[in-house]
Amino acid sequence: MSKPEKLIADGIRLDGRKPDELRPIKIKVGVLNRADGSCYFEFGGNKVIAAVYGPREVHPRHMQKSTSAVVRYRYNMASFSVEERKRPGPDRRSIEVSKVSREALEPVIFQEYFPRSAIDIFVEILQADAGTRTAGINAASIALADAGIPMKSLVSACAVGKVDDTLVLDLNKDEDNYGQADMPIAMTPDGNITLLQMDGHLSRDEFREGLEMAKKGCTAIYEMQKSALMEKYSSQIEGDNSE
Amino acid sequence: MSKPEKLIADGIRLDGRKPDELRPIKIKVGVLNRADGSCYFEFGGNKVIAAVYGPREVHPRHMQKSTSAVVRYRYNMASFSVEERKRPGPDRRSIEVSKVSREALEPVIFQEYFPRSAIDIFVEILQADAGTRTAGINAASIALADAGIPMKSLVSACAVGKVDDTLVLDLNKDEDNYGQADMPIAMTPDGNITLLQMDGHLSRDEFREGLEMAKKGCTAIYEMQKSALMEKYSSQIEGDNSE
Amino acid sequence: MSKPEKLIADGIRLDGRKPDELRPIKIKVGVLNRADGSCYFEFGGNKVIAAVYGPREVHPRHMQKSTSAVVRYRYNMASFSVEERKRPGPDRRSIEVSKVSREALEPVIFQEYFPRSAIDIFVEILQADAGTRTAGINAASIALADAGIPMKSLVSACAVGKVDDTLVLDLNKDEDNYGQADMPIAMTPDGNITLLQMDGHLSRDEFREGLEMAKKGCTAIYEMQKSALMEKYSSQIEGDNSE
Amino acid sequence: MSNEIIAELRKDYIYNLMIKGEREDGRTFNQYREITIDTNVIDKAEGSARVKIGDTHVVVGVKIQPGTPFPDTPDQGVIITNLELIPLASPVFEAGPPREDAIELARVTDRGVRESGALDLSKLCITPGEKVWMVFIDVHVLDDGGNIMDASALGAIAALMTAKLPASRFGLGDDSVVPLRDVPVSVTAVEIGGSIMLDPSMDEESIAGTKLTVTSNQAGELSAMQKSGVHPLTTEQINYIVDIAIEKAKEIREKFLVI
Amino acid sequence: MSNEIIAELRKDYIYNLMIKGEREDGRTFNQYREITIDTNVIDKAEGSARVKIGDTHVVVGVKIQPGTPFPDTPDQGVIITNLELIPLASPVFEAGPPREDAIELARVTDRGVRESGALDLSKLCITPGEKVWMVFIDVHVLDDGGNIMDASALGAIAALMTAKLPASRFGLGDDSVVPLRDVPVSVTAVEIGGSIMLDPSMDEESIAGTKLTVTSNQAGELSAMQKSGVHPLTTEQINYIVDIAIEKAKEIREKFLVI
Amino acid sequence: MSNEIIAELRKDYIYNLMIKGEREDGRTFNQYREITIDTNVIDKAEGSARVKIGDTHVVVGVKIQPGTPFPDTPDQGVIITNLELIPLASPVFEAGPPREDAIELARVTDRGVRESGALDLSKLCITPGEKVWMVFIDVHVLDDGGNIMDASALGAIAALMTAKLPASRFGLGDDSVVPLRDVPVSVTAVEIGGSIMLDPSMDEESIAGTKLTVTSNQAGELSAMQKSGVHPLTTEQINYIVDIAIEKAKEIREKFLVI
Repeated sequence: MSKPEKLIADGIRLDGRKPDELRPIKIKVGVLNRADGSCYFEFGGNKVIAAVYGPREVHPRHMQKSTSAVVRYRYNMASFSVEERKRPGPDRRSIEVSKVSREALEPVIFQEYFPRSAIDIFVEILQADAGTRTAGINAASIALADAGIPMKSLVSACAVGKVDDTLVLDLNKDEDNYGQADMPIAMTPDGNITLLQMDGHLSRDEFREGLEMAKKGCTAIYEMQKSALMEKYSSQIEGDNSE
Repeated sequence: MSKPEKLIADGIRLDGRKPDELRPIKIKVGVLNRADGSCYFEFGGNKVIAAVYGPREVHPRHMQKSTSAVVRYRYNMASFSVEERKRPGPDRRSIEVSKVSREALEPVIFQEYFPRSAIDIFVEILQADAGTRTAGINAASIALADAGIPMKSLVSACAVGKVDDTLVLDLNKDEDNYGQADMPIAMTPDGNITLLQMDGHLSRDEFREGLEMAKKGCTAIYEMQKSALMEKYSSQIEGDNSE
Repeated sequence: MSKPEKLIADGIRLDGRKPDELRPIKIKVGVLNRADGSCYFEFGGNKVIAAVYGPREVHPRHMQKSTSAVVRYRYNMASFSVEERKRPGPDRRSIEVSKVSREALEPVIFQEYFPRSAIDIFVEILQADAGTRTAGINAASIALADAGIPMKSLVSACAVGKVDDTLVLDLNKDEDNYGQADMPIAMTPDGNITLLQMDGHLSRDEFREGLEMAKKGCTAIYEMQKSALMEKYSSQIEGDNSE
Repeated sequence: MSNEIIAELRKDYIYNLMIKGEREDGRTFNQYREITIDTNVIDKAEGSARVKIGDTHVVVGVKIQPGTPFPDTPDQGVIITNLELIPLASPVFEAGPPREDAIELARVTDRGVRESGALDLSKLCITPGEKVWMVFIDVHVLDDGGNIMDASALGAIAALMTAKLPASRFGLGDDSVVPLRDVPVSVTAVEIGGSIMLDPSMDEESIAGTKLTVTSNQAGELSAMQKSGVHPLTTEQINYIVDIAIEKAKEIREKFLVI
Repeated sequence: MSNEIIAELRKDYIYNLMIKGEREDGRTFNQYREITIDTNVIDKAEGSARVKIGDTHVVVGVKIQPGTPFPDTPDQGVIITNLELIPLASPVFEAGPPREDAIELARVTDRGVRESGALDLSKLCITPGEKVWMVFIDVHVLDDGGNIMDASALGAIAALMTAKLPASRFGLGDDSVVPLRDVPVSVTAVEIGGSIMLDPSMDEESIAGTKLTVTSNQAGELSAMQKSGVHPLTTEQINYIVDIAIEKAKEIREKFLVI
Repeated sequence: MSNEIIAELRKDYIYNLMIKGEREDGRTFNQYREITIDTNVIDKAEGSARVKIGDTHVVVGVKIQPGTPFPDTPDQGVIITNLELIPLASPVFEAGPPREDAIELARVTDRGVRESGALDLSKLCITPGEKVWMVFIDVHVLDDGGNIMDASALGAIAALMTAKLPASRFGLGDDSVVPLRDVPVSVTAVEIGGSIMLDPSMDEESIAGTKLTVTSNQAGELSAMQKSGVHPLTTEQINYIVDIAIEKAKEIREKFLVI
């Protein structure tokens, strides 16, 4: 698609959303058998799977920490997840995304409970549509809970951007390509920011306003994450009772 | 060479062989000084050298097995072994060939005699002309014996293929390029199959018939392998006597 | 620049030097804070920095030597140091240069004083103009002294070449590109040769003569190296006294 | 340590069941676990399929782009098959370049498609010697429950069956279907203590002496075979596996791969 | 071992100073160390700058060559930013391919230049779809005294400000200046025990919970931001840092980056 | 451990012999082991040679293909020399990318050919700036018995002497011989305890303090030199080696490399 004339018309975005509206979200908890915890997360056109293994032994051993667990995060895009086939394997972008995503989650993990062990988080992007890093963090946060890793809270993430001089929540692919700014955020339910990146063009006031908009988006996502976990938990209880 | 009109005429193949005839084979045992065992093997236009080192220490140590030797096999084509120069180093094909070749030989090696040690097999293809993996296995089998590695038996290998709707033994390069099927086989003298790959197009009956043809080819090669080893052994005895 | 008609006219080289004249040299000792010893060395258009770390622990451990230090040398060209941008990272040339440069310095280091430890020498070529390896060795030699590594002596290095059938000292870039021979040399003050490479075309007599010319060049450089170290040392003393 | 003991006990358990002619999950020796195939699961891919065989779960995406033909086949399209055993899918997989088992799985998947002639490569030529369609088959293993081989091969052919040539996106005319002319199916058997079982579970795979994968086409003829593992097989065992593999492939094809 | 103890004591020392509102080197929390910028230090590069911030020392070289544009931006030049943490610069850096911290520094440096629109990429087009100027920004870190991030960003823009397009060398007309239209400046703050400090020294950086880099342009607006590190930040902390970063960037720009 | 002791005893043995002016295998200090050279041993290569010097055994294959010239030498062919120390050839060689000793051997072999002007690169130009002959010299070491260097250089020139330009295969006219105009020969000496010996055996090489390789041409002039190893050499030692290397190269050339 080439640049559309307008990305917002009469206050409505090309995909029909209002400026502060998230794309549809679909969450499935515990979708993998091998992993200790897992989550399938659809966020608009993004389809991501997160798996958590651990706490488990650290290889190679010199990577162990004596007083806490090491958290490792591998963000990986499937070759077929994007329009132009991506070469398999990590590139510079995925290495940076992995780093900031790990740092977005580390603050809520009780790492000190598991010295000398590893908590491994793997996020696979099966389909990409702007916002893969936030989708991945949302999924990973649930997968950590599903794996029974002790956490202070969940972490929720979404982006705010600017298109046609308007602040909008949760950019889609066209808004990302042709917009003026993109700012992914992750936060805890009590409002602590654990991920913050920005590029593009924002005034000081737009930034402040955008931060508040992102926080509202994260709060909404947090409720969905909680529900998805509750649902799995209650269906298990039911399942247990019905036996 | 572009595709010839016929690969078989009056029951005779382009290189003058009958359908069930092997290409000429030349074997020299113990051709290298540094290696514990070695063998030079010519199989039609293929020229390969196999060397065996071991049993010896395993590096890195975490690759050790506590109750048996690890067998390693490295199949490597010289850059100048083929028409179009090959980039040095392993590619996906050579990694697969190394794996199935190792598995073709492991069943006959008394690995349990040498816990925590390695038996290393190196096969260099100096000239390639269809059938390098079988030539390599034949050479490696002799090099293992030459190195004094305790073995249940030798392993012998050759391919069967289909060209012009006819089953033929031991494809040459043109038959491989323009034929309808290729099936490399390795076996022990008592008829156990230790390598089996196939690609192309074979009916169930052709497959059965081809398997029998391959077995006859392997039996013939086995006799040549034995002779080559005998010859070296007897010349050594003679050498010892003449001193 | 394309090949000039003459590289020497009336006994004077294109940059105004006489055949046996070195390019201007500028030395600054102790230019880095983090390194244990360092030196900035300008040699004509070459700008190089050498840093020395050690003696320090060896990682990985299996590289340790039980009776002496290991000396490591990493020659690295900045991407922007040459006309055509160089891809970052080691290439075959820089690996060879690192090896012969290390061997040029090892003879003067009392390695046996520091068993199981490493002495790391890093040489970065910020700007290249023919003679980077000799500039690097000159800088590294001073950085070793600055780091307090016990040494039998300094090592000094320069090249001799042949242009327009004349032996000349210390080739510049054009003389290197269009000359007939290049011979880098490193030596100790007492005349022992620790590096010797040659390529091009030299008769036996030219070689002998060239070797003597190089030795004179090295002697001159040695005096400058000593002065630079003296200067830093005496300014420290002064500094100490003035406190 | 205790992990190893559990593994050992598990092996004994499976082995003892096998001797009685039984399997862990109640299947007969020639029975597959439940198979489900969903196609068109990835919009960004030109073709895609999610395949589950029991616990095993793979997603295959097919990407198709114009590219340069190989010099020796100037008028034929190119197939490139990749498979990664990513650490998400199993505690024993590691990040990094593909290792020999992943490479073998990719290459056997590739040969199944290629050697069966399923794809008419000559119809993937755009301009001879200059531009042809490159067909990338990427197998993404999400959960390893055993027999990734058959899941990968099934996913590859199912994804190809639903794939289209994205000609319009590259200004090369109208989109069209991928020129398929056969539907190869791979069937994998393992040998455990002399017995032959189809579709090994992860535990069965781990104690099997050897695997034999047999790919056959619509005509019931062989397109590709691969023995993998260190136990030898007898001629009788091989012929037996070939026979049931061809039958089983027919069943699977008719049930799941109707064009 | 004793090294670790010294490090621990050092951290305590800095932490205790911080509680009293002081810093190791006597600076106030919002004060930078001495900055020096020298340009045109590498003749072989099309633009270059040596930047020192206190002990930290980087050399940035800009190389410009004709190359092929990306297919999706056929009429725009290309920026490629590299940064290596070479072992010459610190006892903790290692040889080898860049690791995540080096990659992050390179990418944030790159975004500062790119997102501010400092380089007019459309003016770097030579022949649309065929040939554009490739601008390589290579950051060579020589001494790590902390806050490599800001030194790298300063070096990149200073080198670009003095760079020329080497058209004559490639037979493409006369050399010209690089089409710059803004001067972004990055300002990095760290959070230590709830306090915010600008321009962290190496020791401060090592004990900081988190860093926030804010790049702003001549208009005092934001071009790029990057939080790095595991401590969360509150909205108040972020807004505070943004405010002082924009002010500080203005000061630095006016003092050091006058075109 | 016991291996190390044996190695130590072996070194003492060689050292003690050397003091008496003797060598392990009875040679004089300036004597080579038996040399055999067979050419045209690999049909698939455009030129090839098998060289044995005593126990040392290398095969050199020359492949020649059309390719693109380097931008700065648009009218000259390209030489690319590779040498691998594959683990087949010695218990101490390891698989993997070439290490510094293999790279040095390859580069010195390359310089011997290149700097002697043995190959007339201008005659390897097909279309200036577009297409030239690429000459790949691949040295395959099969058995390391010491002095791989000289075997490699001998193999390279012998293979080139029998190589042809495969023009017909690429539709570029008739095949022709490779334009050779000199026959460089490398001679390697080692210094052991002050003494100089030619053509070191593996054991001699392992205890040598330093090696000096001298490549000279038909005119008896120097084309390339390389000192390798950590012992310094005196001017006298170097001049002595140069003199005997030139003589010995002449002998070897006349005996083995007659065109």
